[in-house]
Amino acid sequence: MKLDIVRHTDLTFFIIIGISFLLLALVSAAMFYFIYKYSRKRNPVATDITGNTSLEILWTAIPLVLVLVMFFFGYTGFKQMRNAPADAMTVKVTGRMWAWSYEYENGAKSDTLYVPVGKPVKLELNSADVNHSFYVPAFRVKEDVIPGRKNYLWFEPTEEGKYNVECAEYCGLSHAYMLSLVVALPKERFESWVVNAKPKETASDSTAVKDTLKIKTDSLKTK
Amino acid sequence: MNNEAAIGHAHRDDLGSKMGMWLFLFTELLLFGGMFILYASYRYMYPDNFKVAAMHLDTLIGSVNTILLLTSSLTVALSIAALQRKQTRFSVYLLMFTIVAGGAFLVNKYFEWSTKIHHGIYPKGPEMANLSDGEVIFYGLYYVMTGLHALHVIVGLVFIGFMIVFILRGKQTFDNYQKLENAGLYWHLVDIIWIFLFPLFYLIH
Amino acid sequence: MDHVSYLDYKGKHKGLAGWLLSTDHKRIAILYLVSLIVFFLVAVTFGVLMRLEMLTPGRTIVDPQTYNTLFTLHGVIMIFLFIIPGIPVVFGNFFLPIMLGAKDVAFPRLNLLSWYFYIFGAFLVILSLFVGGGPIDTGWTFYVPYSLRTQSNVTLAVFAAFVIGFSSILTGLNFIVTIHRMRCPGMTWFKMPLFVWGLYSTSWIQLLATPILGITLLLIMMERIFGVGIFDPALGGDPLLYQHLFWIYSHPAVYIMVLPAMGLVSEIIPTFSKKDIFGYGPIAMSSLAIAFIGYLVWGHHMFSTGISDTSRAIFSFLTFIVAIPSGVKIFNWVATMYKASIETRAPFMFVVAFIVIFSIGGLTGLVLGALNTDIHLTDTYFVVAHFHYVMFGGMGLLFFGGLHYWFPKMFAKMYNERAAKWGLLLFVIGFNTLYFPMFIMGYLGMPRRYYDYLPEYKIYHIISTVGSWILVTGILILIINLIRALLKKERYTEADPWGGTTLEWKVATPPSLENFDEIPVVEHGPYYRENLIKPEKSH
Amino acid sequence: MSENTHTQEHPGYGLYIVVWAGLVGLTTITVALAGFNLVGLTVVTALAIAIVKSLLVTNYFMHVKTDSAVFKVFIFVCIAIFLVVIILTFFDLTYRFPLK
Ligand code: HEA
Ligand code: HEA
Ligand code: CUA
Ligand SMILES: [Cu+2]
Repeated sequence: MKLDIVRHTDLTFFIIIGISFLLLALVSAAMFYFIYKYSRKRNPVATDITGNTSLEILWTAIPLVLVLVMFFFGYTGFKQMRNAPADAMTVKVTGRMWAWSYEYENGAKSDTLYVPVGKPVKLELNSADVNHSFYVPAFRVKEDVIPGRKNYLWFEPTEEGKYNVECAEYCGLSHAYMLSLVVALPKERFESWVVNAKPKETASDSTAVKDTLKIKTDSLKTK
Repeated sequence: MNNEAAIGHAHRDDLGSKMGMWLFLFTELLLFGGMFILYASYRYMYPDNFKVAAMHLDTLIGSVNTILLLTSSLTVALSIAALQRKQTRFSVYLLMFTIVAGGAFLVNKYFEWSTKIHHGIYPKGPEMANLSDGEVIFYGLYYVMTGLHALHVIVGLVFIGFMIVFILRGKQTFDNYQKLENAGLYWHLVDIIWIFLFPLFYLIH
Repeated sequence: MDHVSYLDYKGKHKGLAGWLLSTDHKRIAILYLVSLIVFFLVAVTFGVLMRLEMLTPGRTIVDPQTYNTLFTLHGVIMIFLFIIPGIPVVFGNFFLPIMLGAKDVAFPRLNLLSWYFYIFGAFLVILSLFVGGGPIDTGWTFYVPYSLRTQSNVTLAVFAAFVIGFSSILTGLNFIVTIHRMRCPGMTWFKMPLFVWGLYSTSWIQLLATPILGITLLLIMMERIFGVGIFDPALGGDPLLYQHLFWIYSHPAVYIMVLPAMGLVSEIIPTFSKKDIFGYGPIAMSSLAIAFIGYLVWGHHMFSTGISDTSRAIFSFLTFIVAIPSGVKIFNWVATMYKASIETRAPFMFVVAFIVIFSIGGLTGLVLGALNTDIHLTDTYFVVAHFHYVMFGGMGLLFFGGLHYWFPKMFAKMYNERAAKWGLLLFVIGFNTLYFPMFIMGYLGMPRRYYDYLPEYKIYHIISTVGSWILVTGILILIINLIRALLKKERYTEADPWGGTTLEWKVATPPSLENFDEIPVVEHGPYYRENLIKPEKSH
Repeated sequence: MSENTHTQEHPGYGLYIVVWAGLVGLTTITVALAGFNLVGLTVVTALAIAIVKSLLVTNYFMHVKTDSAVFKVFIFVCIAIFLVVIILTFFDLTYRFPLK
């Protein structure tokens, strides 16, 4: 069984939430039951119980096992996130206050990230000024963009479509508007796009971004 | 096992007072500790730059200053011993020596800094642009750490000055000298921090 | 015999000066209480304003810059002026000496000095809003390089945090010495109330972690004022080292917040269960364990920053380990209720709410502790929800719980318990309406510190904002109820309104200036009661 | 309890002076060693000497050797936490910047 990053992350999430929910239910149920059963009315005199060593061991050991399970899923999923396949296509991403720009292997540039469906993409993250964070919720990936450092992340779009890119590290006034799109195109369309793309910013795409995200550009101007 | 210290406001609790002082020393230690973490990290990141930068610090001044601080620590320790033996005068002289040695330390430091500044090596200084990243960081740490240390020397000297007054006024005596001991502890800590600063900044070759 | 209560005491100074200059631990506690509540109300108002702004996409009431300063000040005031000092400076100051059978803390004058540091720091925070480049806009984390570049008045705000840190250190120092030196005869380490254990653990964190924050903030000042190269990447610095140092303090700081609250829970439960606590030793030791393991997990705030993969794995692992002792506490508390004889009075209900809400917060912390889920959820509203659950629903709630528990003792007035319970109920409902949607938003990818949002998050923001109004109503009821009690004419002088067993219930209400006429001698554990049914011998 | 009344033997002047001489000697050694090229060991020896020196100062000048045991525990805790923190930081650094 080979999970992709998204499934792996969601699986981990639901395992932890599932265990947590059970524990929470257990603790709350026991507590409310005791409050009911051993109320002053029903049980006027308490019993002098001050501890129980085997119980202490039990409720140290069982959670220990449970958290090890959680750690394991988190860790294996993380390994996967950090090991980009060798055949991944590399795109250089630059974050600056407050926009993203992308540079492809052939020198083409854009402000929307075009990627082919079904091919792993590795992003090299560079910052021109302060910390940012490149976040694509749909792909469950995120990595901070730190000046002076070369961070990376990778993902593999499995379906055609448009996915939001958000800046997830606070970077000043327009942090909330440091948005962009990943557009996953069928392989052929991507190839033809990237060959024809001029090594300059393609302006038309930026309006597309704004449209899709329904961002009121006006609110940007309220300083 | 319990403490008669709890028994009254007025009761003197020397051990408690000393404990408070030690706890305070820990915070000082960790204050510098934060900077030692930075130093270690940057030295790890820029080993060669650090070496080059350290060449420009004067080992002689550093060594003299080390000896000065060690000796001033000795005299503080001796002055407590002297007070315990009721040799009040001697105790005061020893503390005065400490102040002189500490003062000499600061004078040395002053000359060291001013030559550096004279050469344009200080934050935003004219020479800084010609230095490598690691050297800039080295000098950044150098100024902050030795500067903060010098500040502690000054505070320590003020404490010791007070102790001289206390002894002369009979407020610190052979059977009541916890304040002097606490001031001494502080001074020794300043010494210990220097014991580490010295090799880390002056002796990288 | 002079039985002058600390409230009536007329010493050298009269009126206000009698409060501002008194070194009595109880009066200092009241000073702190008043100042804390003021700052809490300020910060909470910022919180409500933020929620109003998020009611609709785009601009609702403020512009982006104002929003950015709002959440920064909200965070800074809540963390440094409310929740970190919080329980120790109010209830610790008031009750630690009494619970130990002492007349005061070890260094009463130092104690007053820490309050002045606190107020001076608070004054600087307020000053920073009006001078220089205006209110700080970095988030409470002051991350470089943004905090080095922004025009806003970071230097002063950071200095304020430094000063408040000093106050925190002095309190911690004072408490450690008090606990070591001032225990009354018979009070061995394992006969101390569990609240004292919580304070003891907290004090060590305050003492050993705060200096690291102090120096980090000092370095930011140096960089901003003199241009010294330390963290600035333009000068060869490493912004991640800043984050390391910041979290080396700020993670342990979250346990500074919660350990005293946990101690308080361990007081309230046996009092209303009318029996000894279950697992005294494990609860006491888990406080120490949390304090010390808590030093080793700071990297979980940096999982997505590009620190090395190896260290991310180590930090994730340690994060899971630190959750175990918290679990031990929860289980022991619930076990205490087994075969108890429970009175569901108002303070007890706060604890019940705490156990559920804090568990939700803590368990979602586990989601953040796992590596791949944190990468997805970090810096989203999921984290915002997590920390409001543990901080506000944990310590914040218990701050009010403690107030209700000890209010009669401190002020010699009794509040209306029914109103308190209703206030609490609204609090719980409002709280969950406010913060639960944030978990969902976060999972769907809503980043935090966003002035604006995409339409798909709108519904959650609306629910959340409505929740904040319910919560406000709840808290207003609680506060007004207490204020009305304070205004009552007649004194409430019952020494032990709840049937507690620790020493503070043995002294007069309100306590006399010296706490005890005669230093008590302790024979039994803190929660020992006679006349309980002896448990049957298990096989 | 005698803790309060300073009944412990007062250390003599002689001991302090011997310790001081040791400290000065170690300083000389560490300065002299710095002149040699000890390859990777320079930092290690310098730090080792600094640690010995600080042990001398704490034990004798600061009386930890003869003082109540609680101070030893405190110091141990403080140093241990500092060391653990620095080690954990280096788990990041050494893997982020592997040595060539
Ligand atoms: C009072 C404060 C407080 C407390 C007590 C905690 C407790 C915990 N926190 Fe939280 N945390 C914060 C305050 C707090 N936190 C704050 C303020 C932030 C954000 C800072 C910022 O970025 O602005 C944060 C952020 C934060 C992050 C980083 C998120 C990110 O930015 O990416 C992580 C990741 O691991 C985390 C984890 C945990 C864990 C595992 C615990 C554990 O200690 C919880 C332990 C408790 C339980 C687990 C529940 C009870 C147990 C049981 C019912 C049974 C036992 C069950 C098992 C062990 C399986 N927290
Ligand atoms: C103990 C800590 C604490 C507490 C109690 C709270 C309480 C609240 N917080 Fe808190 N919050 C933080 C600590 C806390 N917060 C921190 C540390 C951050 C991170 C900051 C950062 O990112 O840097 C944060 C961030 C944060 C955000 C995220 C901002 C963002 O990322 O964009 C939001 C958003 O809704 C929010 C909302 C609220 C609300 C609505 C309240 C509640 O206040 C709501 C309840 C309201 C009341 C209880 C009102 C009570 C009474 C009155 C209003 C009466 C007023 C009367 C007079 C003044 C006379 N907070
Ligand atoms: Cu870029 Cu936030
Ligand atoms: Cu944390």
